Amino acid sequence: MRNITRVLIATAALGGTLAAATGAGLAASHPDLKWTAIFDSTGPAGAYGTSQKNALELAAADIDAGKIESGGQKISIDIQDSATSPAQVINIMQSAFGNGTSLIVGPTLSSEAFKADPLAVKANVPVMGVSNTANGITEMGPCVFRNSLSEAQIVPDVIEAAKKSWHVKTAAIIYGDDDQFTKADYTIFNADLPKAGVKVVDVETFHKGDVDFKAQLTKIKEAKPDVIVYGALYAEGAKLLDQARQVGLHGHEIGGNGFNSPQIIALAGKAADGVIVGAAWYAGAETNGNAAFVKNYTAKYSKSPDQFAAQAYAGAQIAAAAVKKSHPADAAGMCSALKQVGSVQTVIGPFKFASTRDADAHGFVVQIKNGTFSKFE
Amino acid sequence: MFDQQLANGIFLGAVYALFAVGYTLIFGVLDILNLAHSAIFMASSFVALALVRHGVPFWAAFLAATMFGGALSVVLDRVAFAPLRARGVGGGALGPLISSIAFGIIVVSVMRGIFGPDEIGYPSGSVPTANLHLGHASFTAMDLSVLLVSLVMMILLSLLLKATPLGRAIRAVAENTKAASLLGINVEHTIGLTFLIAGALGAAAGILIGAQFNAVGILMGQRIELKGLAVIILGGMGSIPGAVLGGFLLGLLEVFSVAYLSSSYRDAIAFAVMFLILIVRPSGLLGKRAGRTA
Amino acid sequence: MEWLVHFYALHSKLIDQVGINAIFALSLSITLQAGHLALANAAFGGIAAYVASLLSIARGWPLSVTTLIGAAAAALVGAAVGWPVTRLRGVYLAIATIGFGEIALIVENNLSITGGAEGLSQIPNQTTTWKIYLVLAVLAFIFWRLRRTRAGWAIAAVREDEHAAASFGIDPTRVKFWTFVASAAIAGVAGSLYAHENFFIAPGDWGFSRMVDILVYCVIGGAASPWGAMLGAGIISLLPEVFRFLHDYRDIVNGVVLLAVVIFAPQGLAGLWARDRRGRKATPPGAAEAQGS
Amino acid sequence: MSVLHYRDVGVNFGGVHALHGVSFDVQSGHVVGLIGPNGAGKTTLINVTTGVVAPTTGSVTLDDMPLSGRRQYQIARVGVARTYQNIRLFPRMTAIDNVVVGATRIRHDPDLGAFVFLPSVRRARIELQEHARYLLHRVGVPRDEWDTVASVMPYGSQRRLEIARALAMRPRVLLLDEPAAGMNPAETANLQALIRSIAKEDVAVMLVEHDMPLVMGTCDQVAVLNFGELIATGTPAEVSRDPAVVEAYLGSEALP
Repeated sequence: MRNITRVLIATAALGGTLAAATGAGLAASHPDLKWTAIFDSTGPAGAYGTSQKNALELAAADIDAGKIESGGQKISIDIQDSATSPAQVINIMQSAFGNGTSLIVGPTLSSEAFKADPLAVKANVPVMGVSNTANGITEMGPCVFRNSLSEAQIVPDVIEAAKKSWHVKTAAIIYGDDDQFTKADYTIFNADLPKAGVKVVDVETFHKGDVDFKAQLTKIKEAKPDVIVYGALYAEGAKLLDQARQVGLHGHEIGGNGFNSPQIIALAGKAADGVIVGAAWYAGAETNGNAAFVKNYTAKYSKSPDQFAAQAYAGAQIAAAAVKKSHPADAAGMCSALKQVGSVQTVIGPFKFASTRDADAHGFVVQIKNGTFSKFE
Repeated sequence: MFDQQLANGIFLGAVYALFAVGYTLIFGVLDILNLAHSAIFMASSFVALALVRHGVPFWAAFLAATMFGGALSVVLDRVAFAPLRARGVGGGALGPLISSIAFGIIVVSVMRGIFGPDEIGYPSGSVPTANLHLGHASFTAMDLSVLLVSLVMMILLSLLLKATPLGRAIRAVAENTKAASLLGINVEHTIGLTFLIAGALGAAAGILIGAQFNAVGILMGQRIELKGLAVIILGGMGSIPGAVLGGFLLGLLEVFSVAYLSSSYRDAIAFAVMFLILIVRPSGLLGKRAGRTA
Repeated sequence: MEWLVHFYALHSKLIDQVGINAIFALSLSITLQAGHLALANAAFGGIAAYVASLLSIARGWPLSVTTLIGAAAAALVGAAVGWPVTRLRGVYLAIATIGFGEIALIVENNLSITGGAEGLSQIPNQTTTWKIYLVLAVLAFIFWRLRRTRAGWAIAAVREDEHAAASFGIDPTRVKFWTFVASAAIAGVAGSLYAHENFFIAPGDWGFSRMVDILVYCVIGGAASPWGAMLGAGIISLLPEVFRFLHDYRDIVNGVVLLAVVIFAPQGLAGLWARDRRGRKATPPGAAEAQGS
Repeated sequence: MSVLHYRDVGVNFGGVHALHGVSFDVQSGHVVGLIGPNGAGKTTLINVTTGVVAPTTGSVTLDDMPLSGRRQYQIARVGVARTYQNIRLFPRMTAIDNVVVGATRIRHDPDLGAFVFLPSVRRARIELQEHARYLLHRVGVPRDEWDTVASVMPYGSQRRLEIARALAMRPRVLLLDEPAAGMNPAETANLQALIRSIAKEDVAVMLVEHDMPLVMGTCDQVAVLNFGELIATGTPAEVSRDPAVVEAYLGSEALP
């Protein structure tokens, strides 16, 4: 008898806590349009999610103030932290469907998008990915959009630039084999370099969070490549650049998408000079409204924006433009509005969606020179 | 090429040894796997960086932050371990492991609140990073200082444990807390001091490694923690010289596995060695206590 | 009734997560009941998830078949790893299993068949809420009746005192080995259900931080009781949602709650019912917690 | 009828001779006392018999089946039960559960039956509980302590519970390691009656004890160990007059 009562008590407690959870989700306000943004502002991807959250808060304020036109239609953006946990992304998304959300912005990581976006597809709510670069994101459903350029769209231009200016024949690649961003860098560079007639002479790997790369860099030094390609995010990237100098490597260097962050200059300092990076945006880009965006962001958050912030802000600009043009009233309306938004001037440059709802835009090839990113000639 | 890799291996080994010394001390004395050690390692690194940013010279900031680490470690003991000890939940049990994880989560969360989620570096010029050369191998002044500090730490700590009354008290508590208290040793006081020392060691490691790689971030501790586990197993749980020996061996093993095998299995080899040592010789190279029978 | 339908529509995924986490917690509970701390459940979940997902993508077999094969694969690896590992004691066993988990992670990252860090997508979404809670009910029933069997008594005796148990004809190594293999199989079932719930898996889903979550479910609920494990999984899975209004400061709450439970309710929440030990019949052996040797 | 044979049993731990050339028998139905000063090797002999320690020389056999070299649980399964000098009960289990665990190996109810609510399983369980209560009553554990957790039971009851747990195995050989430690004379008298009654059930009992009156009053035979060597065997009367024993125990001047 004792155990049966124990089972009842256990399930009752579960039920009780579930009820409490819904209390938090049901408070809904009734603006014209309600968007939900899902970013990882805590946990391992906290650095990127925080930039996105900051940028979207700025965009929400700019929409209310009319700096980003939305045709007078009020838009409230509920920004939630998913703590680098796919389970939380899913839970936020599902509660959002319940309170009239007409657009999901995010999530930060492609691995989270692959798990959560199918729910939005089933609920017919459009998703705007602002940092998902993996292949296959937009194929998940007719209303899954993204404004983040995938590596495949940027890398060929970078390789072209490197061949034209540096006449490189051989290359070595070092990348993090346990992170989706950096693994994607490797897969694409390893495919495109030979196509451009550049022979890959050595490939080395490391793991997220490693602090010492001298062993790999010494091995690369032995292979004497004309250029070194780093598939790394800013934290490991800065240490790689620093230790490359220590080990006596002074050749040409190319950084993957993860290098496009002011943090890498702050951390690596002089060691970062000369590196060229394929980027969807950089602080110095003379794109429409970019200077104001950089100034406002730096003023509000006391650090300069990175690519994650720029793409999140641009995502809001594109969605607001769609609202201004078609005045959608619900999720379905929002989806068709995004499909017909046409070309939009954003901080990451003139933007329009390709037929596959990926970004049909060009990236920039930039070089780190005395402490800032500038166009690579 | 060989002597550059050898240098890489030795300096990496010093990093592992420095982290492992504090880690193994707590395990050796209290038979507790202290998963909050990495949080103290990280928090002290941030404190040192904050001091340097306010103009405090590096080595002064180093001493102050090491004291902070020691103090935080005593707080850890009071909050997470002492209540369990009071209720007789001894070492080797689940409680202390979880309470150390909980304390670690709290420290990481507070640090993120104060310093933000990004990795931040030392202002240029505040840390000695001159490039030095010895034969074909090149390394930085910080590499050298990490090596020297870890060796000095080992010698000092071994001396302290062997030759001072506090050291004898710590070793008595390590052998048997009940017996130690019968011999008139104030066990709680000794444990408190042990945490102070282990915390200071962890702090020193955090500050130096943060400066050496010019990267202080809230996740820096978690990543070296699992590697530290491999080191203290290799060297022998609870043995200070073992932790240093284990650190250098693992550093060399990793570097040469990259140099002569493939870098993608660098970490796998470290954990495979740990796995084998546990199966074949749980007491590690210098550890006294084998997988103690009940 | 309408409220329930609305509630389910809003929170079906959360309910599924609680169920899957409870199965993971049960997989850890069985080894804790035998008194040893094995920390490889997340890794075994990953192995089974990959085996089951690759099968259902390539062959399209039903969930029940792929899950069983996945769990069998995890159990097989569990046996291979378990043979040397269950001879170790206390923290050494825990660290050996952590080491195994890291190695499994690295292999998954480097195999091409698993898609490495970029993960495995398009996994057929076959897991449904009733399937999860059916598995959970079956496991709960097995755990509940297990205590009546000789195996149940043997497991409890080995947790209490290995040597004393041996002097009554119970082979402690065999008990620890088979509970380790059983826990690998149960974790495998949970892993396969997770994969078919989330369309996509990546090595990162099965790392050490996932293992710590599972450990926390058991400790919060009650280290060695199946009811505790399920309750702990429920509460910890809901915590981030309940405290969502705290936004970025939620993990301070997680840390504080965890610390409070470990210190003030060492037997975990489920243990609170068996709080008064003197004179009152303690709950059956399975419920005595594993802390303190 | 079964006999426990010790043939030239020797154990050395790295040069230290804990036991050397020990040979004697323990017949079922008889109580053999094993006495000797502290450190004489009494507990080591029990550990050798139960497989905790492997003998360096000689052998221990039960009837014709060798015990030395087999694992602890295998020896237990052939019917060798023991109690511990420092109590090793299952601390968080109740008294009854401790005894039920003792009987784990000898029960024959089908394990899988429990999953299908077979009535036979239920009957077996009730029968087992009854048997446990009978044993607790027999060893004299007070009724109100039957449901308490072993770790909080009074010392005397814990000692008796250990014996009840060992009896639950229906052993052929029972090794008692200082069961009377800390007992008052009245309790010791009860213990003596209990040991006699156990032996009568065709069990070979070996009693390791310091309480001379208990040993002399209970044992059919007595074996005396000193520094790991057997210095005398025989009836209690013979042994108590043996000069070697008196000297070993009381020092030479005490010789009458």
